Amino acid sequence: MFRYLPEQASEVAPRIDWLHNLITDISVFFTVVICGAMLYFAFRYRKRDGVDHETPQIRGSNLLEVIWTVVPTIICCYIAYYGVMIYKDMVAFKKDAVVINAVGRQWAWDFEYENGKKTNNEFAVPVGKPVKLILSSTDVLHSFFIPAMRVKKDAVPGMFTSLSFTPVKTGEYTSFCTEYCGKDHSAMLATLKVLPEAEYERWLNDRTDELLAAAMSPVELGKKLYAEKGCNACHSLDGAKIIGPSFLKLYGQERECESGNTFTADEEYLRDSILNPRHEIVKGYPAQLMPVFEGQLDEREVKGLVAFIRSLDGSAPVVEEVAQEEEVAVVDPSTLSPEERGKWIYENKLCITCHTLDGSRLVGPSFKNAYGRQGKLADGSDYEANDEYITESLRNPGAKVVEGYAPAMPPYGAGQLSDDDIAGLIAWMKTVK
Amino acid sequence: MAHDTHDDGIYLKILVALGVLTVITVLASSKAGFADFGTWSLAVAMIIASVKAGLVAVHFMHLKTERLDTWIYVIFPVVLLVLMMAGVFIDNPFRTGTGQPDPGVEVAAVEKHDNHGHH
Amino acid sequence: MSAHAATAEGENYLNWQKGIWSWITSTDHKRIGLMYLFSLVTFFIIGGMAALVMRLELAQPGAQFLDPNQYNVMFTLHGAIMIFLFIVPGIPAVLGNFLLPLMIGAQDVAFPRLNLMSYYVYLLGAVMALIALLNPIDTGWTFYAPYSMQTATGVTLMTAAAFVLGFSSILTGLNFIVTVHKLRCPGMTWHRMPVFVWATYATAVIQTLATPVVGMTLVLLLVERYFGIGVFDPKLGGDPVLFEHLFWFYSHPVVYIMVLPAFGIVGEIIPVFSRKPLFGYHMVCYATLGIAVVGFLVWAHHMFVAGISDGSAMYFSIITFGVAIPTAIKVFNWVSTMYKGSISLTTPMLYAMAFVFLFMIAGTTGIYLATLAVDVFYHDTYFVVAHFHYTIQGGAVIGLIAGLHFWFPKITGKMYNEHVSKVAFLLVFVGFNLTFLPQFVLGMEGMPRRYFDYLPQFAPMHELSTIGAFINGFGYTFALVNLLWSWAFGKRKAEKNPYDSLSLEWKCDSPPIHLNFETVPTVDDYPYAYGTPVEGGGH
Amino acid sequence: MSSHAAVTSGPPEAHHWDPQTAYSGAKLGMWLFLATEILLFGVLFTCFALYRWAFPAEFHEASGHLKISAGAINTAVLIFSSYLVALGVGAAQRGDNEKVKKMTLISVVCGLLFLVIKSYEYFGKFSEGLFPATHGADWVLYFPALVLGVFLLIAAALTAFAFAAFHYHEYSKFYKYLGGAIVVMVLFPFLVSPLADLLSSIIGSVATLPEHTHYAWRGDGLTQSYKMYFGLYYAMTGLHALHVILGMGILFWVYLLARRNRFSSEYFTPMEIGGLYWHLVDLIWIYLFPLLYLID
Repeated sequence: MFRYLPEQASEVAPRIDWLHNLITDISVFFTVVICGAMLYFAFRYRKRDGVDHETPQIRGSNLLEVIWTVVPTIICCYIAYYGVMIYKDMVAFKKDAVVINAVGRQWAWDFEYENGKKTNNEFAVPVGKPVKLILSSTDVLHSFFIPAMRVKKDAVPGMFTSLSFTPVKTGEYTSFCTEYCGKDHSAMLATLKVLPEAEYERWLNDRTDELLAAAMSPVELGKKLYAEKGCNACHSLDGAKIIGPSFLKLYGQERECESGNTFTADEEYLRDSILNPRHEIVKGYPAQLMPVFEGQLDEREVKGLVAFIRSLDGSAPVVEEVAQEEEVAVVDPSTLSPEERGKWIYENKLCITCHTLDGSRLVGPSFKNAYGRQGKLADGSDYEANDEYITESLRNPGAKVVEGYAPAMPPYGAGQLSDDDIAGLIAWMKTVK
Repeated sequence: MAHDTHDDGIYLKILVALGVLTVITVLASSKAGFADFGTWSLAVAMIIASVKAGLVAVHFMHLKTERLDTWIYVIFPVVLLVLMMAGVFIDNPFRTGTGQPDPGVEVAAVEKHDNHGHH
Repeated sequence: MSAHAATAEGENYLNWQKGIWSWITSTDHKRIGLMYLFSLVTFFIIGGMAALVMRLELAQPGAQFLDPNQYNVMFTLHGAIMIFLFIVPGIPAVLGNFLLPLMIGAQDVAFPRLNLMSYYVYLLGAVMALIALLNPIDTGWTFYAPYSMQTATGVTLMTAAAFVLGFSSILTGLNFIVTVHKLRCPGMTWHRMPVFVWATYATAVIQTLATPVVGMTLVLLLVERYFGIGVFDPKLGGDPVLFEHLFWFYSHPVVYIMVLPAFGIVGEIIPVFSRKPLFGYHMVCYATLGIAVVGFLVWAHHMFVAGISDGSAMYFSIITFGVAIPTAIKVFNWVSTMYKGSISLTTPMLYAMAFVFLFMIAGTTGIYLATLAVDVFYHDTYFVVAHFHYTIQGGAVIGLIAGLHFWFPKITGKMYNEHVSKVAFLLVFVGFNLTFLPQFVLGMEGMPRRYFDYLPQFAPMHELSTIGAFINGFGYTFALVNLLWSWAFGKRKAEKNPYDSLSLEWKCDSPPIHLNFETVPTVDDYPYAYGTPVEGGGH
Repeated sequence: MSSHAAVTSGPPEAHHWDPQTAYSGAKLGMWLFLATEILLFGVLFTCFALYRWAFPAEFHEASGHLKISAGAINTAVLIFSSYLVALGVGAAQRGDNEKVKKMTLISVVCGLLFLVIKSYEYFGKFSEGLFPATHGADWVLYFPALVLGVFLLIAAALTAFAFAAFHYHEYSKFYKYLGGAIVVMVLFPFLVSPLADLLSSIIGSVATLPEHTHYAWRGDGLTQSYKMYFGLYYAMTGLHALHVILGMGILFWVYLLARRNRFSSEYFTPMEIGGLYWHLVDLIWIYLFPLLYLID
């Protein structure tokens, strides 16, 4: 029992889970034995009808003391030994590992590969080969934690730390920041994609988004960086003050700073505020909060941001779309076969975050041989997962909730999923065994 | 109150000893003195300082006439201080940082590792 | 001992001097213990409020009514107030102050005026902490560099408050050590002292020797924030991991300051209500000192993934198991005490038995975190949150409430209502487990701690935990109100020794007179000689 | 620190333990307090040891700035005053109040001499630009804290005097002092901001930095670890100087007791306690001097 650990996606995970479950079994055994004995004594030797009965004056017994000192010591040595041995293999140096630089900064992760490819909050690795992440941070302490790989290491500013693992299962895994680092510590997630060898090579050399960025006009590049570099966490586009000043109608304004001198927000001022924000703090705004971007952004990116800010003169209403991966995706779902379309929908329409394929339970029921499954609903009536049931569960999930599951699924209206999409999904679910 | 009255002679001897040791420690340094112990200068300086500190503690602070319980609370903090430094110094000098081959940890080949007979 | 004015009939430490002035300038260890009790309960309520607000926010994924900064402030205040202002003074300041002199047959602690001064230093720290609420701090109770150097929130005042509170803790510890060494009544050798005195003595050693380290670390933090002396901030060449080393050098022994007195209280309660000697008294005493000493060697098991060298991580992992063994010995001894006893399930006994169960879970979940390979996964997840709540709340707070119920007749001279307190116990027990067992599951699923928002997959457990938190909060209020009500309006007078305990504090009146004992008591055996002697019963 | 019976009459003091255990208890209590001091300085020694190992070159170069002569004289001054205090303790045990007065007074003067030499060294460093300045415009940032500290000190001192008066049963003086403490604490919230601005404008103009760089030291152009050496130097010697001042205060209190010839062969605990504290201050300087000034 008590088996809630996430899926084992790295080579060392089964060994860690073996040790984890060993400790669980020992702990449960001793807890049951000791608390059972306590309850039994409390009942067996209870004070009957208000009068204390005869009790022996047993002050102790050296034999028992020796036993329950030696036995726990042996168990502890056994557990400690394996704890250290498994850790030693985790941190051992692996010769031909894929080396990736992961830089943590306040509220996002930047990854850089050896061939210069840079990604933001997302990175891919080949399955089966050891991977070494070299962690560093540009501002405060962060920590890189991939539950499925059972690895975690702090990203400490001012020094390098490293974590290494060998993925054994393809798929998409979430990674968290686990060292408190301020406002959006809980939003600092990154996605790890474990791809087969060939697909990984194609992904590694697919520099389309960088080419796209090169072809982009400065304003578009500025808008992309505004979202990617996390400016949106503190600077709004609609005039509202989050933490830093809003960018709306900022260009050309008079800016009075704490140090007493005033500037007009021209290109030079904006450029300096982006690269070295702590020199001049506008009155009324917290100092020491904005990260220093010098060395993070190249000249072209700074010009793009400045151009983007200049373009926010309130004339054209700016709809801030969050950069959705789907739009950029090369694949157009309508061209795929129903099964492939279903699989693509599963991976890109967030079904994956709640429904697993391997039978384990996340938030929703697993899709493993789900088609045709029968069972009880929350309101006690039975259900059979046929076409109408699945369609209704997508359009209006609240109607029929399977017993024991939380009604947490969002409805997928016509805007998100067309009827063909659903047909594809159903076809694909039939193949999921 | 039965306690031995310290005659002042002992204190004078201790004062002289401390003075001499101070002069020695100054001369034993490469900056003001002439002896250059190189990397050992820290150790030499600390030994001389500890001898001086011992003299002050035992004689001036009457540790000589103290019972065991006072001694415990003199030794224990010094042990804790050494422990704190030891803890920091088994960490900082041995950090492998970018995961270069750690001298202590042998290189694990990529292929399936024989992991001590369990699955 | 010079004679003192004979005490009039019915006169005790509560009514021998009237008026608020006599209370706030009193150097009587019993009155100081009570003043501490009321200050601690107020801060327990404030800290509890912060916890309930957090749990409300976390009930559902997504922002409910707080924004991230407010949430970060809430969990920092919950941590800082509960630790520095409630549980670190906790049992030593309340029950330690009240009972230590009584249990060793002394009239007061070694330095009574220093005792009063440490209460006022505590009050000064408490006032500074309350002022710090105006510009609240959001760095977490650990004040980790470099975030605590860079955040614009009010780090200064709360750090200064923590320093002042540390100073009060040092003075109390120092006072207790000298009291135990010098003021034991004739016949009270070290091996005839009650287990609670051993536990308070071991706690006092840690209080005195560990607190200066964090005091200096916090001063360095402030000096770095204002004078730019770069010791911890990497921008100035410092090493943030060094801050973690120095911080945890204090903060691990402090968890033993919290839990050791609770061990002492359980060691006092179980023999009395089993009418049986405490099994293996000598082993329990040496285990107490053992935990206190080994507690100083293991601090970096909080830093396995902080970037320390692999060799030091292995050392700290192995040595941490050295603390698990004495704790296991204690639990075995408590349960063996109940063998062949005559057990009456009064409220203190229920709390003591609940303590054994909760501490089994706390201790065994500690094994996961001590094991190097498993802690890499569990560090800074909800598993750790659940573990330390089981040790601090399941251990120290349950111990404090058990002690308050057990010594209530001695402190107030009245009996509390037995049935109401048993209902309150049930609420506390159910609420506590319902709050933190789901958090173990969250930890296993890999949810990090100090998260304002979380993925939908963690939602069900958080809902359970929030429900549990409110039951738990209500349970504590119910228990404390019951005690307060019984003290204020209770009719049933308590006699001198309602539970026929052999310990010295039950030999004086309840409530005791101002100078505790009419004549100086003498002791010829340890206070657990219950039942009829049998051969082979051990020494 | 002693809990000996008050000389004057009044409510029975709870002298609940005989003078011999009172004496040994007070000494044990003092040794415990010295243990906390050792660990307090221990943190600074650990930081110094780590960064000396981490940046040997810069620490060697930076320590060249210190005047070894000043350090040596200070060591001699403290050792000599430690010797005097030891003689004082011997005299107190023999009830020779006159000698105790002389010894404690000379030791206090030695402490003063130590502080003078120290400040001479400090201002020498300031002139060379080795001054740990804070971020330019926020120089005023910690003045409210300074003012808060001053107010709290005044309030604490007044309450201490009130307690002393209460102890010696001069109730009139007691109410005067306590009233003063309450007035100070009540006035504090209204006075703190204007006073801070006043103070900052006077001193601010003198101390504002030429340029508003963040964490700028006056001696710019120095490497971070060079500044860190002086950061630790100021921290260690500053804390030690504070303890010298505290030690002088205690010795002066002992001097006052000796003036009222309170010492006899039965009762000399305050001198013993004061002596222990002063010897610790000397003991810490014995370690500081080679660490900061001598080793390369």
